[in-house]
Amino acid sequence: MVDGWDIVILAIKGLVVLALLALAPMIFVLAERKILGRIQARVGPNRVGPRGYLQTFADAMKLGAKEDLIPPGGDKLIFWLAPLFMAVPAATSLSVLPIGPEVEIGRTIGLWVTDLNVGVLLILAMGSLAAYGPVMSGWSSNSKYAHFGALRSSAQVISYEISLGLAVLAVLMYAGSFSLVDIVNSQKQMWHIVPQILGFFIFAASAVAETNRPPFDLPEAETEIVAGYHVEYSGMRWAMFFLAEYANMFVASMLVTILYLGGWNGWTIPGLEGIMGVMWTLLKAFFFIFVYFWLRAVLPRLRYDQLMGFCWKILLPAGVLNLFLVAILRTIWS
Amino acid sequence: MQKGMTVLQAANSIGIDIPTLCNHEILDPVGACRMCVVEIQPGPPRPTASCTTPATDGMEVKTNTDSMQKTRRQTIELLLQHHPLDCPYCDQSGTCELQDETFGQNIWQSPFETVSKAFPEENLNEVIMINHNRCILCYRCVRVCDEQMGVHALDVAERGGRSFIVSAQHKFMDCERCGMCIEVCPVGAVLSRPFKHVARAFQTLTSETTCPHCSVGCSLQLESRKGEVLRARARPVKEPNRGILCNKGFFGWEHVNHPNRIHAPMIRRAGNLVEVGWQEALNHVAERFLAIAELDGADTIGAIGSGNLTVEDNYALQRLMRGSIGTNNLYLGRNGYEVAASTIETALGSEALYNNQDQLLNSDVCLVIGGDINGSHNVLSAHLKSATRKGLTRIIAVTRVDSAIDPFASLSLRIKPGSESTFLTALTSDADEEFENLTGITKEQLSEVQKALEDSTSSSVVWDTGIWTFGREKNIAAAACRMSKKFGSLLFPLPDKANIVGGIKAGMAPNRLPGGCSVSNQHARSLIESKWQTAIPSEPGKPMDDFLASAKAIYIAGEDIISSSNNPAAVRDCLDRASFVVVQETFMNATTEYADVVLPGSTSAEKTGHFVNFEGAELSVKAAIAGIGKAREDWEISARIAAKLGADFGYRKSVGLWDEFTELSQDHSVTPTGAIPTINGRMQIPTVEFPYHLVTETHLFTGQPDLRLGTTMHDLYEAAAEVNELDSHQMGVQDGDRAMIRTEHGEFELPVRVSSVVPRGVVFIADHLSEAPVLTLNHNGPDGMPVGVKKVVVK
Amino acid sequence: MAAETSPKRVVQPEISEAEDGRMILNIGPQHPSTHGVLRVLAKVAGETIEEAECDIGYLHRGVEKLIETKRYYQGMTYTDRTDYTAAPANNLGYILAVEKLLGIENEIPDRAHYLRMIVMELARIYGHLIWIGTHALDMGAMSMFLYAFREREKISGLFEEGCGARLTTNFFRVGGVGRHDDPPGWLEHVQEFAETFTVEEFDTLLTDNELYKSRTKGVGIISTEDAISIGLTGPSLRGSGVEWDLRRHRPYARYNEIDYKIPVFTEGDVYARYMVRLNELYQSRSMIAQCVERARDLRGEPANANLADVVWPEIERVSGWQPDKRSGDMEAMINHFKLVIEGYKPPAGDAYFGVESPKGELGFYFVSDGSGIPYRCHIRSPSFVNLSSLKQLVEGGLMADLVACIGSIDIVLGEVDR
Amino acid sequence: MSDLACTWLGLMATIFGLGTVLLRSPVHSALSLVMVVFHVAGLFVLMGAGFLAALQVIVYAGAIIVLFLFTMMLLNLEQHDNEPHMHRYQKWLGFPLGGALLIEATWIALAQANPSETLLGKYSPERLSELGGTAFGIADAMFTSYLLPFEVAGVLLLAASVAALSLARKPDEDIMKAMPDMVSDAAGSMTQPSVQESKLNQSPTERGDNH
Amino acid sequence: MPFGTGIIKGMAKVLGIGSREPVTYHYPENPRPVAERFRGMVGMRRDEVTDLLSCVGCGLCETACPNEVIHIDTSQAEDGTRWVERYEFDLGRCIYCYLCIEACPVDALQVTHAYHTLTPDRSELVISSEEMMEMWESQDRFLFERYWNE
Repeated sequence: MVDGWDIVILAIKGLVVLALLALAPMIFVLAERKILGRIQARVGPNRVGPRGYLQTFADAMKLGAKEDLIPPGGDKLIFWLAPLFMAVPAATSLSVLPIGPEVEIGRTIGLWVTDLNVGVLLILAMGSLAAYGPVMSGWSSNSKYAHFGALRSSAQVISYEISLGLAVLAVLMYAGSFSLVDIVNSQKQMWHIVPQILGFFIFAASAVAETNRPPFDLPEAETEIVAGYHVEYSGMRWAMFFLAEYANMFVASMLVTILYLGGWNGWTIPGLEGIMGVMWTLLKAFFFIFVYFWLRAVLPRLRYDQLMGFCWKILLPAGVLNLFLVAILRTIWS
Repeated sequence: MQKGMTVLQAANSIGIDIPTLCNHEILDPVGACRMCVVEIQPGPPRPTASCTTPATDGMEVKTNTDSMQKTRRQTIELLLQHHPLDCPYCDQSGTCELQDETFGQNIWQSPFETVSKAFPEENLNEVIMINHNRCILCYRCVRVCDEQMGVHALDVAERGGRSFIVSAQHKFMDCERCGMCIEVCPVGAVLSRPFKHVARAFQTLTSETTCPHCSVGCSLQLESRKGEVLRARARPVKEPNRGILCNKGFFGWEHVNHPNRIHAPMIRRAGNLVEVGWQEALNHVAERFLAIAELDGADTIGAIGSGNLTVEDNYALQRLMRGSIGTNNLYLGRNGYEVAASTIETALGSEALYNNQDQLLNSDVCLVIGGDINGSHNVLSAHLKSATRKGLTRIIAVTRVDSAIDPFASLSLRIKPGSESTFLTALTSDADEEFENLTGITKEQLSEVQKALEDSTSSSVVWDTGIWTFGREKNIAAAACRMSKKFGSLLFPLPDKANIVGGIKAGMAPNRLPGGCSVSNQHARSLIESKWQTAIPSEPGKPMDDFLASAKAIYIAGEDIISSSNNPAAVRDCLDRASFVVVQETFMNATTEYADVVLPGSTSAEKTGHFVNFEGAELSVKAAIAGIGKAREDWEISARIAAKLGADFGYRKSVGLWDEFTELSQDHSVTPTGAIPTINGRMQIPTVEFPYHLVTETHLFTGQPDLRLGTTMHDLYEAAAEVNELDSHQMGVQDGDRAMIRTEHGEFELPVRVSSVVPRGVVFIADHLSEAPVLTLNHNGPDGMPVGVKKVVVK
Repeated sequence: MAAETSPKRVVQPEISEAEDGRMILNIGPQHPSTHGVLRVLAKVAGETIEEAECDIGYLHRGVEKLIETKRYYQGMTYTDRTDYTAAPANNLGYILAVEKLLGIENEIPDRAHYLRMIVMELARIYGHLIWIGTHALDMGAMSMFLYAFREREKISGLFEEGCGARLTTNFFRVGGVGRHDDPPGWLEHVQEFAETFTVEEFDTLLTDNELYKSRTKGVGIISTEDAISIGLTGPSLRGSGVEWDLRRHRPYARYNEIDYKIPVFTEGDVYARYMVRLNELYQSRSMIAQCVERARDLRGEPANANLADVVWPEIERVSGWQPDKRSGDMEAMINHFKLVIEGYKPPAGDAYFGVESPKGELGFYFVSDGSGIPYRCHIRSPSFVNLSSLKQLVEGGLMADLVACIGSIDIVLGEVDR
Repeated sequence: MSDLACTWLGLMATIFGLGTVLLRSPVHSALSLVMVVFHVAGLFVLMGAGFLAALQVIVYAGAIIVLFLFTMMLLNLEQHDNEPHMHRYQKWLGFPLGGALLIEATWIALAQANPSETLLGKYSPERLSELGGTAFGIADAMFTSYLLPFEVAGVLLLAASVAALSLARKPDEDIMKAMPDMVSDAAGSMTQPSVQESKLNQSPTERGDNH
Repeated sequence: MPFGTGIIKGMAKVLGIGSREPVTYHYPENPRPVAERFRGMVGMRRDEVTDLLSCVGCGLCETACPNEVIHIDTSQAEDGTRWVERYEFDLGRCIYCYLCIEACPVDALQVTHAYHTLTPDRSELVISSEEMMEMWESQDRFLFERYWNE
């Protein structure tokens, strides 16, 4: 039954998630700027702190100090709510992500906040809720560019949600559970990427699109619609969008790791499974995040019709095909 | 091609450019520099100076052959051999003709070893200096001083390559300071001291305008930079001055940027003038005018314009008064010319009034009567001298003090002040017994003048109307009219201000409409009324003194009516009594002390418009700089007030007013009645108490009071009572003593200066000096008054 | 007094939202991808642009009128600021036009010509690099921008070494190159740049990139006929299949003495224009190498014409000036003075000269009234003409194509508005 | 604890439900509806039906209401403020029908001895854990006992969407003009092949370009 | 080539570039060295003999300047020589074309390599001849240091 320690541990886990929510974007932003800089033959931020490592903290402070502008003519309530609709689902998703195996520290503790038996669904649900933030912010800003961004974003999120779901469905067929921990555990022998390489690519592409990152960053395409749905936001409110984007990136990377790359499964030193597991998970996730940056550095943006066409004409049929193939494989192998 | 042209002139007339250095269009050719060499066939096979060779038929002239080019290049190279490398700080660089020629000849490098001369710079007088190192010995300065100005203050010393320019008098060159030597110098040798190192000639903006200092109306160029008028130049060569200027035109511009200028509108509050914005001031003026017009009637309102303002300014002011307020009380200040002019007009018709300067210079005999026109209208005097020198005319100078035109006059007489009309009358009728006593001229001399006039085919009479302002202007005009009738003489009354003629033409008189028609002329009035869309009163305004006595509101523009009045105390009283006085001025003066509102007007350097000179010629004035501070053009101020009163003139530039003025000016040939007024009043005879005659004239170095505030002009002439040396012994004073100058009406203190130009029995005090308030000496004009001089003993 | 209120003239855009309820999207004047302060009014149906209209003039500084108030040598400083992405190209156009006006084209020494050509081709690379960078950035490929600027910095460095300025060069002088004769080692540095300049990088990153191709191929097509009738010049015209290059067809300087090819592509789409410019980078690189070789052969020869009434004298001869002793040259001093305060005075008449700037035909037209200040100056700016094709390019396309098209015609608003 | 949560969730769901009906701004109404969906999902979770809760959020909140919002935002519904909100007979029908529904529910609740059992039906928690979770329970029910209605519903929905598309494609429909293509894009741009789109297909195949 | 090879080539290339050293200069601690001809702010030579301004106020720079940057007021000194009362150089308007330096007939205006115009106050950009001489002597970091350390 529930005892005091459980609550303490839960609280610690919650705090860890909160810290993660706040820190991960900062680290990622810094990493992105540094990596992009390096790729682009420059050094990136180098002023604040040693070699610029505290740049994002400075930025965060700056954002906190900035004036919070509310555009005239917009819907104030919704304008106010929209960043929350962006940030809360992202944070919620984080809470069900397991970052390591169960470890024994006096008692058995799973390195996750909670292992829901519908964990994958929760993440998908939260992902689909991500459409609200852009729609609400875009509409309430009373700005044409924001409106464009909102329309693009929600269309994109809803569309790619389907291909994402199809890809995940295949994994679920393999794992036979909605629980993320179970899914990881089901990859002890073989990572899901091996039988589902097609699914992996569909999922990866959809994940990039879901998080509105280049080359699918249409909703905030800077050179076309300036900054998209959050063009009118400033200060902390804008920071929440920013935070949510990077949190979503983290969730997506973790999800790729968990669903396809075997989560914490990997070579480990006996006795240190916990640490090695966490290390493996984060390493894999970070690699995927690096791929995010890498893509951003190289690729031109897709055009809007190409984006939608890619989803509906390539990813969706491919997803169905993948599902079909996986179903056959699963049937054969089991 | 005209006969008598030189080769150079002939070439220039058909557009062929021959470079010159010593030649100048206002000077006779001398052939000193050899830049203008040409090859002439048939002729000697050598380069010939084209400036001195007369052009003849069948001449074949080659101007630009290789050998000529080479000669010219060598000439310049030789000139530059000694020339100092002064371009970076020589005031002439940029307008330097030597630079132009060098550049034009494409000379790239000096073939000679250069040797510098090292004469020190030399100050010739207060305003002129000379740098011998830069001199190229073209003698332009010497020639202009001699030929054009008739002063001959410069000369050449030594000979050949060692010659240099010196003052003809002593080390100190006491000349007329006309600055023409500076003007004509092709290089930076003769320099203006006030302008020295002040600005670079190539950075200044030039504007062609007309000189405001006297009624000759010299055309000149003003150079300005960063809103500051820096100097004037006598270019281009144009009528009426033909390329020359006097010291007033050349140096008399420091008043424009004087720190004492009125910079902003002011309203009197609790006894003090307080600076306000334009709108406030204009609203205040308009409201007060309206209120007074309603309460006391428009007849109690009037305006006093000035001969210092342009035609447009005066026109705008009279339109404001006639059109918007409905009064004909318009005056042009103390206006002797108007009296003289109407006398002549009534007697001889209006054609007799405006004669061309050319007619004057080409008339056989030119009688200069009374005042020293060399002082008051120096350029005209220079032209006369020059004409005499060429044998075009003979001058008979009948003046009260010695004048610089005396050496050029065939007959030069000294006349007792105030007796000029007696003298002129005596020319046309027989002289009475008192003649010699009154005038100080013998009957032989009189008949000599008479004979000269009778023998001449054409004759002119020139007199300065500024000096007989109070009452006697009518007498002398009448006498001159008689002369005209008898000898056919042309009359040249010279107004004492630049634009008196224009002011009258603009309608700034109680009985004249714009153009000069009488106010009672129905046709002219209706024409104006239809243009202005308002009714104007048909009754002429009151005489000025009557008006002042009954005035409730006075608008005074550009005229210090207290200082220029013959009875300052009375005017002060009037201004005190008037409930509202607007003064539109450039400087604070005696009148502004009584002003309820002071509006910053502008000097002629800041406005665009027209002057009309003594010939009746319309001369354009162009702004060189924008208004100082908040100062606006005077016409604009009147127009704004009119707009506040509900009648917008609708002009943004003065040219609109000018067009309206020319449109409304009607021909008004006055049929001469032939009635010449009789002369009344005689000159006052000196008594024992007041044994001398007082002569007050415009001196060469004085000008209109508010135009001579600049330091240069001011330093040149210090206020003093000039007396003959013999008289000074009699008075018991010495040069520099302070003396009390007294008449029966008043007195003031002034230093005495012993002068050689003042004849016996005369005390000369220059007009327009604030230190010498001569107008306080007599209600009827101080000129010719018996005066006493008594040494002041300093306790 | 009351300020004169002049009636305000407001130019209203021709298209409005009221007509049919379509949304008008204001793209610019402050927009990341309008290359300055261009404003495009786009009537959009969803993402499709139905109608587009350009609104220019936000960067109008009256350069032509300014030039008409300055002496000829001063006017050139303003040309640096029209097409600021390739300032020396403007300098050259200006200088050549003035030289034609003065009638001294034939007096310019060979070495001056080769130095000018080196700088001109560097400027072409300079201009194309910023084009490639910003165009790719508009497409979302952000690294290209920085790679382009990395290379551009090297050219900036070369400009700095040659004339002292990195961007607004004011490089040449009428009659030659003035004081900007090549400093020691400069030609070697240029050579080094020509050898190490990596066009291949851009080739790899964009030419074969499928996403880039899908964004640019078949987008913003302008046919040969349309291109000619609009008056397109430069790469935009050559992308539509017309071989027209002033360097070849109206040769100036010494362009007819070196080898180069004129890249021409026939598709007329954004990709073709990109390919033209990319290939021109290769060509300019080889031209620079050739010019450097020639300029080296001519070392020791003068780089300025020997014209006392046009070319400023060497400063040493003038500035030997000392207040007391005379060591300078009076003639040089006088020439210097007259040239500074009045400038050279071309004979009355007019002259037009067009050069092939990175963006197309850049022409300067001068009317002289015989004074030291041009009576009239007109700049035939390629950007302005190229911009007039924008309407045709973008109507019917998508929002994203608009960005690609604006980029592809290579406009600089400084030059459009002048 | 769970009673408290249940009360809270129910209360909030009711409040937001009222908000959905009563708020004047349709966007606010739609957002209230989202909140209702959330709270109902919460109630599901309390009942142990996590799968259902997730589906509820994914399907209703994540897709359907987003589309509602979408349409509302695009159509600019503010202008219809002055029009009567209700149908003429709506008010008169609404009260009796609502009353009837209330009575029905009360009747079911009161008529059964063990109402909770009735509401849970045959899938009690024990049964569900036997099956392996609510997902399995639903699957079990859907693909066994309710297969036919499920399939019929699927066919009906398909027909409805086809009908909607064909209606939406009508070119002369006013609403289509005012509404940018975005909506149909959102619904799937495959219905609207454009000139530009065909290029996407070309570029991958056209690899060996002619440059 | 199959679809995606271009993208992959590009991504590989980018990694290659990223492995090289960055080309960034750490301004301002380690600024890029400037060329000898670099056109920085215009300095003024101090006369070696008189230790004063070497400008004679000839106004050629003022005339040659296309942008009205330079303002010179001159007057007469007591001994009658030219005296430069005021020499003002408005860096805020300067376009660094260096026509003034080319125009100076006495070599008074000099090339400096100073290019920092860092100031919170525009009026500080109007520098006097004294400051110009200071700049020429110190050669760099003229307006910059004043504010950088704050």
